[in-house]
Amino acid sequence: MNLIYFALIRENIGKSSEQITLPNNVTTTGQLINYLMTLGDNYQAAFSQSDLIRLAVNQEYVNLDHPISDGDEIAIFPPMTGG
Amino acid sequence: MNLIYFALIRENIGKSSEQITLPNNVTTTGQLINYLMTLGDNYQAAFSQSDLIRLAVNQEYVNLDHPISDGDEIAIFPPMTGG
Amino acid sequence: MRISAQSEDFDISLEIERLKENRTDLGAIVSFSGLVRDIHGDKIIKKMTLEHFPVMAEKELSKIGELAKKRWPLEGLTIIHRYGELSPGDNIVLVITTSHHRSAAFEAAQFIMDWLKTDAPFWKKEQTEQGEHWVGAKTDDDDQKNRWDK
Amino acid sequence: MRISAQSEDFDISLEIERLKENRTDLGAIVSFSGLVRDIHGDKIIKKMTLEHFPVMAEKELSKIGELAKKRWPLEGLTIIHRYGELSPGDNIVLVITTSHHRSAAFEAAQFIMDWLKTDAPFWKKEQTEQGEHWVGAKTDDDDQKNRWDK
Repeated sequence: MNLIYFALIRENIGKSSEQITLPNNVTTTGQLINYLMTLGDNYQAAFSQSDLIRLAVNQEYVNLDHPISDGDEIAIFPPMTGG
Repeated sequence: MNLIYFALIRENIGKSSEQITLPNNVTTTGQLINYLMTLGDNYQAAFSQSDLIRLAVNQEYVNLDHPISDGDEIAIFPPMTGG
Repeated sequence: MRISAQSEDFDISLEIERLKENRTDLGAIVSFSGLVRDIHGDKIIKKMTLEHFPVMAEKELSKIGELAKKRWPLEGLTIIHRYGELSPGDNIVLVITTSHHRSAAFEAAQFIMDWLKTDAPFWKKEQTEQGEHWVGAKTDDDDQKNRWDK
Repeated sequence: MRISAQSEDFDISLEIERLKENRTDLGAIVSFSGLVRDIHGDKIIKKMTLEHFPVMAEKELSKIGELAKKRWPLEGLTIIHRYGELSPGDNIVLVITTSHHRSAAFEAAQFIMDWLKTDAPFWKKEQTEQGEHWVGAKTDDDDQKNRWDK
């Protein structure tokens, strides 16, 4: 699975993208976030405030209960501040 | 008194301005319109519909009950359609 | 506040640049331009003549601009209204508002256009294939203006 | 509909000309430009970096444009959003709407800006004299967007 990060989340994690293999028991975006938070302090810092997390699966915005599978591209980022 | 006319009212009357001497019994804008309508068919055509008459005395919009005197400049025109 | 009743065309970029100068505090610039349309109702417009009340036209545009500045925190404001003979596609009117924030700039520009339609002393005459006629005032325009009363 | 996420600056007059071409049916053109301000709250801004999600940024801008076109009778629409390093006074975003009538052009441009603020994948980082930080999302912007729900 391809993960990409933007803005403060990218900086906190320390990389802009990575490939991971999804554990069997991770089947939703919310579970993915919880799983990532077990990988280190940088992920915990990035995801400590769940209301500051936005996700897109294959470039469509989704909520934390969205189903995911290994072929998906998952983007994780803070609320948008453009314009 | 200096009278100036614009747009359809100017065309109906057939001139863009004129000097008149105000009769003694004409002391408001409404009375002025009624007086002008006695001067000929062209004035009657110009002022036949009172809801299509707008006035400015010395370049300030006024209603038909506004007092006037001989030194005033009175502009008479239809509702505005700019923009 | 820049106000002009003029026969010449205007240049939107140039007018925006005049308001920006070298300022770095402006967050929002809204421009509205109104143009002569080639169709009005069921009539094809060949030409349009805009008559205006000289001197009073600019005074009224200034008054409308001052009303807008009292209601919204504007940093800059330009209102230009043309008169004379125009063709379809030609510019008639330009309103530019600048502000720190977008809602002030948007609302002030709309307010100015709504007021200008009923209060600025300009009159349109259309030349169509069926002859020429003065454009009638629309009650719609009064409604648009009156919505700002609240 | 012209949509662009780009690092280069844009030229408002050129973009308006692109929408006008040789058309004579447009009655109203509204442009909004958003610029980098030199002050944000109590901080002096030296630079701003705009990060974006490539490809998805233009897809989202298109979606917002389509929503606006469903709601208002627009004749033309341009949305340009810049990314990269910007300075106070620089352009960030441009929205141009054209329509036969002014209220459609005004409302659609406001709608697009309100949606774009919360839905287009761009993020601002400010460089101030006290260091740099990511700009936080404002609940104000959600409110502005949600007023279009009714």
